[in-house]
Amino acid sequence: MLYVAGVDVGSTQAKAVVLDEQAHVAGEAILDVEMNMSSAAQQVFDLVVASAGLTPDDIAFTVATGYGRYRVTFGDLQVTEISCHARGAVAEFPNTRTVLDIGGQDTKAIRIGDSGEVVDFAMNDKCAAGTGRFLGAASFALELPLSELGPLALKATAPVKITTTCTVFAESEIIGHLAKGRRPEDVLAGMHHSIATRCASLVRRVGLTPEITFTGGVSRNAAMVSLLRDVLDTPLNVSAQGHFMGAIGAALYALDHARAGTPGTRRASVEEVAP
Amino acid sequence: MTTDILVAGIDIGSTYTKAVLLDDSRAVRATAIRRSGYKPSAAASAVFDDLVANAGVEKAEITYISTTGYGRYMVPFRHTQITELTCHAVATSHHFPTVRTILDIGGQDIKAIRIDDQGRVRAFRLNDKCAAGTGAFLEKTARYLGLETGDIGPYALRSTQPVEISSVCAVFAESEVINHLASGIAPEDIMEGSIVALGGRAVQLMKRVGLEPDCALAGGMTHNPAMVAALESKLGAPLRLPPHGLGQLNGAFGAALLGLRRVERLLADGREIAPPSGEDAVKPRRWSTYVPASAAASASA
Amino acid sequence: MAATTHTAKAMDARAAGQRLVNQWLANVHSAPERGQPVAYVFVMGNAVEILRVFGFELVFPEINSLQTGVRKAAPDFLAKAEDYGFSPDVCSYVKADVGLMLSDMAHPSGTRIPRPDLAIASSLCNVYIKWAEIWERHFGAPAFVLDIPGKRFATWKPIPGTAQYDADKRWVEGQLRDLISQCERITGKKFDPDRLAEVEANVNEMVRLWVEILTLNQRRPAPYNSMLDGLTYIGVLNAWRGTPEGVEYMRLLRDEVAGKVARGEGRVRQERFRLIFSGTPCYVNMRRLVELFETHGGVFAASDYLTYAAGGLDSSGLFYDPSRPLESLAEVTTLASQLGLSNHFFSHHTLAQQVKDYAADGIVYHGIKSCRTVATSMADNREYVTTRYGLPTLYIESDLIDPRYWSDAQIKNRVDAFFEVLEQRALLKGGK
Amino acid sequence: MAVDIESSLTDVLARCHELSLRQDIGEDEANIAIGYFPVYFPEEIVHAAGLRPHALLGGGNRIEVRYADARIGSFVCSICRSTTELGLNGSLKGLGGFFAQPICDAAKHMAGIWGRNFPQQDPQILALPQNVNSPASVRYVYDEYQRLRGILADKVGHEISDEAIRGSLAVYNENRRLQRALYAIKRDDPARLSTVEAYLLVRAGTRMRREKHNQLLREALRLLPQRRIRPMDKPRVVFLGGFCEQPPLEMLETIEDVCFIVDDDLLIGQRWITEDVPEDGDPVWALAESYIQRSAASPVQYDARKPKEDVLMTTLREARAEAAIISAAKFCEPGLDDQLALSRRLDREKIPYLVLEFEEKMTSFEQMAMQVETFAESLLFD
Ligand SMILES: Nc1ncnc2c1ncn2[C@@H]1O[C@H](COP(=O)(O)OP(=O)(O)O)[C@@H](O)[C@H]1O
Ligand SMILES: Nc1ncnc2c1ncn2[C@@H]1O[C@H](COP(=O)(O)OP(=O)(O)O)[C@@H](O)[C@H]1O
Ligand code: SF4
Ligand code: SF4
Ligand code: SF4
Repeated sequence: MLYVAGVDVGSTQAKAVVLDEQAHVAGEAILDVEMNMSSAAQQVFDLVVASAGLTPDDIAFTVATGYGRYRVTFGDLQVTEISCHARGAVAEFPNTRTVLDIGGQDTKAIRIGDSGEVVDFAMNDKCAAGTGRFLGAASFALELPLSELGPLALKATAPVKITTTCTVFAESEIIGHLAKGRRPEDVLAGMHHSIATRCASLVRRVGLTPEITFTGGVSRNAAMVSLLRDVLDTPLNVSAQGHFMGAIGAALYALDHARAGTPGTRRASVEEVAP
Repeated sequence: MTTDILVAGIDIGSTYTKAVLLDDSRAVRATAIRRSGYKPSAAASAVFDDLVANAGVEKAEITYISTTGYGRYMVPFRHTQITELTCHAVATSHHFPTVRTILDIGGQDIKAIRIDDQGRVRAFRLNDKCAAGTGAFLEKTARYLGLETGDIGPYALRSTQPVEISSVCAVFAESEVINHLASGIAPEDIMEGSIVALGGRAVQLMKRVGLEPDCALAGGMTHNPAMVAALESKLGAPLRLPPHGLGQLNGAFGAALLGLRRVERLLADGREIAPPSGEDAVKPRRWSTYVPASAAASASA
Repeated sequence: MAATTHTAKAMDARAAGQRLVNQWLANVHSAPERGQPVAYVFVMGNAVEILRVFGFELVFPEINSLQTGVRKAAPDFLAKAEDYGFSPDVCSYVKADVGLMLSDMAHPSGTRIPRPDLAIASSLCNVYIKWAEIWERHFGAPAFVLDIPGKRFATWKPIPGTAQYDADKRWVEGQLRDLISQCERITGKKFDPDRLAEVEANVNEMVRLWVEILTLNQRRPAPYNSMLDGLTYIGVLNAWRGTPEGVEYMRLLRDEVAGKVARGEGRVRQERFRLIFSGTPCYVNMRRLVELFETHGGVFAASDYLTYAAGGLDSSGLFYDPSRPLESLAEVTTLASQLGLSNHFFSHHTLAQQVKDYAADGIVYHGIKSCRTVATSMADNREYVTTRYGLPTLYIESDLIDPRYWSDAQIKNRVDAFFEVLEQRALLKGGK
Repeated sequence: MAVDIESSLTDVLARCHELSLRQDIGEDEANIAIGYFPVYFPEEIVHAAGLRPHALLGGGNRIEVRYADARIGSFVCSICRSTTELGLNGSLKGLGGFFAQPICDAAKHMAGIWGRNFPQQDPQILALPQNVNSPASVRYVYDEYQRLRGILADKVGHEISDEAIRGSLAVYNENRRLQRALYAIKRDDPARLSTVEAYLLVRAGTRMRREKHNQLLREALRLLPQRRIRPMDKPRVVFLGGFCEQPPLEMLETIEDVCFIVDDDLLIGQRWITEDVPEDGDPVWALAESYIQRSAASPVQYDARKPKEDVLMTTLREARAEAAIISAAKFCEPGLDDQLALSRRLDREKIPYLVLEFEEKMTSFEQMAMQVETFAESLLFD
């Protein structure tokens, strides 16, 4: 049996999947990136291989993606998150024409052509406003785990208007609103709204062509999904595997190579890419 | 010298609320400080209570109260309010008549102020949009390194080889800090690197108001010796710090000084000191918030 | 770049270009000693032909500024200007030049730039005019604002003989006459139309060769990279415009490029993708940027920048008629603006044409935060080109010379992804 | 009686205010609206054609930008962004013409954006010259105005007669006289007419037929002298920076809480021509000549006869102002360049000034209040 792996080393979390020859998911793993991207990559790889009940030698081809893709010392090939998220999204929702990926530190909008190819993309990676990190600030200020933010925000009745765009100041704004007696769910809804409008403008930058598929860690957040639906005024595909979409896309590329038997061409050394 | 005049200055900052009590010889009779929290008016009353208690006087003995800081309008028992820029200018010039440029690094903003020989504000600039240029930047790094605010300075002073922090976003700087830690760089070098980065931005702001010597630092950052050193080296000149630990109290001190001036003027003119007039004078109509009759009608319909 | 090959001949053109640039800088440096009047001019719409007639030495402040970037000295100059009070949002060329003024005009090239006796600012970039106002204040030198009406709308066609054409030409000619009297006052010389005809004949020859050189890059593989080699070419082209030396250089260059084409030598060893570059270069990191593309086998076959920075004459092959020199100068200046330079604001058609002419696979837009002339509506333009023509495009952002806006990891990420897009398309088309 | 005066004035101002909030072009009149981007536009020719000039003044701070961010660089001023938004969100879809002028590089791009997105609106650049010092300039402006006249004639399907244009000149001459009267009140008796009020009165002219606006101004000028006012002790300042992108009302209010603005350049294009345009002779020539010879100054018009610093000094003197507020819209290169030049001159003349940067879309004014209060304090605590 042929197995391949996709490893997505993000700014906040490292994700990995193993696919079998039929492109079925044979294992998946996720890990917080703490200190060291290379070791996080190695660990998540070990984990995913174990979860598939395999050993590293069973993996025929590994594609690395994500912000830290050049720090993956063991991969065969690197592909950008843009191509990987697109690939993963199209594999699950073949009619996808626009992908929105909200990650921990950046947001991407990708336009897909009729053959599933990437046509255009836009990203926000200069300022942490409007990224998953904005929610991280909320999670810190409210002392709630990330997974509870969305469900709580959905209960809002009178969302507050968040005025700061800076992620750092957002934290104090949240606390300020709470101190003034606003309910956490209303504050959270405001935070979500602020991200949703920023991301919507990024999506419009590549043209809002349906169907739209929402990927990345923040796609696990139900409030974000529903707000984006409202703001974009269109339905949204969300996969249960949304968080792994980059890793799945990477693994699909790995599968292409493994099937074709083409050798890997790992580019660029670790030093070449500044953090 | 009689001391039957007592003037309080209260500075309601975004992070700390500070108060100073002066008598008519301009001597500091008491000070007080507290975290501002999220109810500035409550913080102001609490600090005022502390102040009178510290001075061992009754509230009724206070002649005049002036407020400053971002919460200056939120104190109902004030006689007047003055902006912190004016207060810093007056206070600094009182201590050091030769100072022409003042820097105040606060938790959520930075201010650079150029003043003249009379202590009047001539030009100023602030930065408050992006956390990368404020005290919050240091606090974030410190939090990541497990340091308390008060420890930042002494800790960073141990640095021998400050590392360069190149990110322009405070959030991304955090990843940079993590990377540096991972590659084995000493935490004090990282802390010092952040201080140098922030110091550079601060000096830039000072230049943008037309930096003239002498320079002074005010606000909470005066407690941070590493920041003082970094600024001095960037400026290539010494920084004046308000004496007697009045650095963080500089704004409150200035507010009290200006209050005292006002009292002296009123008394010299033989006028009464009116009771505190906390509520704002009636403002003219605000067209910006005017709701057209038609809109009001349709909203209620 | 390892992928580049240089023949002995190539070194010739390069060495000749280098020699000319050095000589020009030396001339600039010594102009005051020699009592030669100095004019500051911009690359777009500069009436250099008239200045040559009066024997002005030319200073191109844009080149001074970009050179601070190339020589990695920009941060100091920019900081000086910002400390002086210029907003970070102001054009970085202006700021670098202000930095130079505050450094007593000591340029990092070793040249001391003399003060201007005259400055000409055309209306093609409004910042030129604001910039010239700064010189007026600093040097007390008179600024001559040359208003050259551009396109009034995207499909605007100047048609000789129409009342509209005459109106615009009359306006430009009137101003050129003012300029001539001003030059006469400054230099004490009388205007010599024959000399103007001579200069124009030289410009004609240079433009003819330049158009040839541009066209040679339509060949596959492209013999040179517009955004690296091309930038050197236009430097010489500007500094020596209208001179015999300039003609000679262009001929040498044309021969060299033609030779490469004949031998099938390309700029990159294995040319996989041909690209159009739109926008201004990032002079601090141009080498790095080109390398990011060339490692993927991508070459910039053409760029609208080469037209803008060469004064627009290559657009539709505009030539002077030296038999009626002044009138013809007015005509061609107007046409260069309407057919070439004002395309900044309506560039979608021109870009689409370049894509066709150069058989390009995509367009790379380089947005400059502080250059609103080039970048204001780039995103809208891109949207139009992508939806209308289905072309892959890439948008990257940095600055002309300010290294603070260059983020290597972010740009590399985008370039990598862009080539993945190009590869995918190539696969789908079943080619390459 | 005094109450009646005040409530009549409030009625007038409320009408103006309501007009200032309208984002669309309005359908109250059958005529085609011809949109133009700041600063100045020869409205008389449009008026004479029987068309409706519609000054594009941005979207204010209540508009939600949804589409424009994807089309315009993040480093471009708000008025370009919000105008594009108004185009893309359909608010301006009824425009029958669109003109931008070469005031700055961003504005020239507006013609490109409009051309790509709304070609049916026949977007154009009216190429007003940056060189107004050449003897050939009046003729050139004249030619360009004739071009405009031709375009408009095509739209209405008949020639625009000299007579019609002369009639419009008369209407606009009166309008400018009334505006000057308004500004005289502001200067001589600032407590009687606030800058926000004057601004709303002037701005209303961009949203109604000029004849009606003349009526409105006459009414305001009749009421104002009878208004009961409370004298206040505030420093007199001149405000600059409102020539193109419009500062939010809140900003002007924040300033006026502590200062009197006794002169300003808000909507300067509305009174660009400073004296009556001659109503005899060739009316288009008269208009062109007035543009060159009898006009105001702004950062987006080069004029060797009017260095901006000198203009400011004259304004300060004539308005008897003790200080200046030199503002600029964020990302407005011409404004920012002049801001520096002006502040250097003020430094030299030892005239106090305050530098402010604003954005049309601003909604929070706390920091600005602090700056303005500090400034006023520095003037008062002398
Ligand atoms: N269980 C969860 N529920 C909701 N949101 C989550 C959850 N886990 C992670 N996230 C969000 O996803 C973000 C990380 O997304 P990811 O795509 O992994 O980013 P990156 O690739 O940059 O590491 C976090 O910042 C967080 O906001
Ligand atoms: N004891 C201390 N040691 C070191 N730094 C301090 C200390 N106290 C305050 N600071 C620093 O000074 C900053 C601003 O304090 P302060 O001037 O009181 O702020 P504000 O006026 O904005 O409330 C804080 O964010 C903190 O970084
Ligand atoms: S505004 Fe905040 S999130 Fe954005 S760059 Fe600055 S520090 Fe980072
Ligand atoms: S704005 Fe652009 S075109 Fe104009 S001078 Fe600056 S860099 Fe050159
Ligand atoms: S605000 Fe300034 S930059 Fe923007 S359009 Fe007006 S003049 Fe141009």
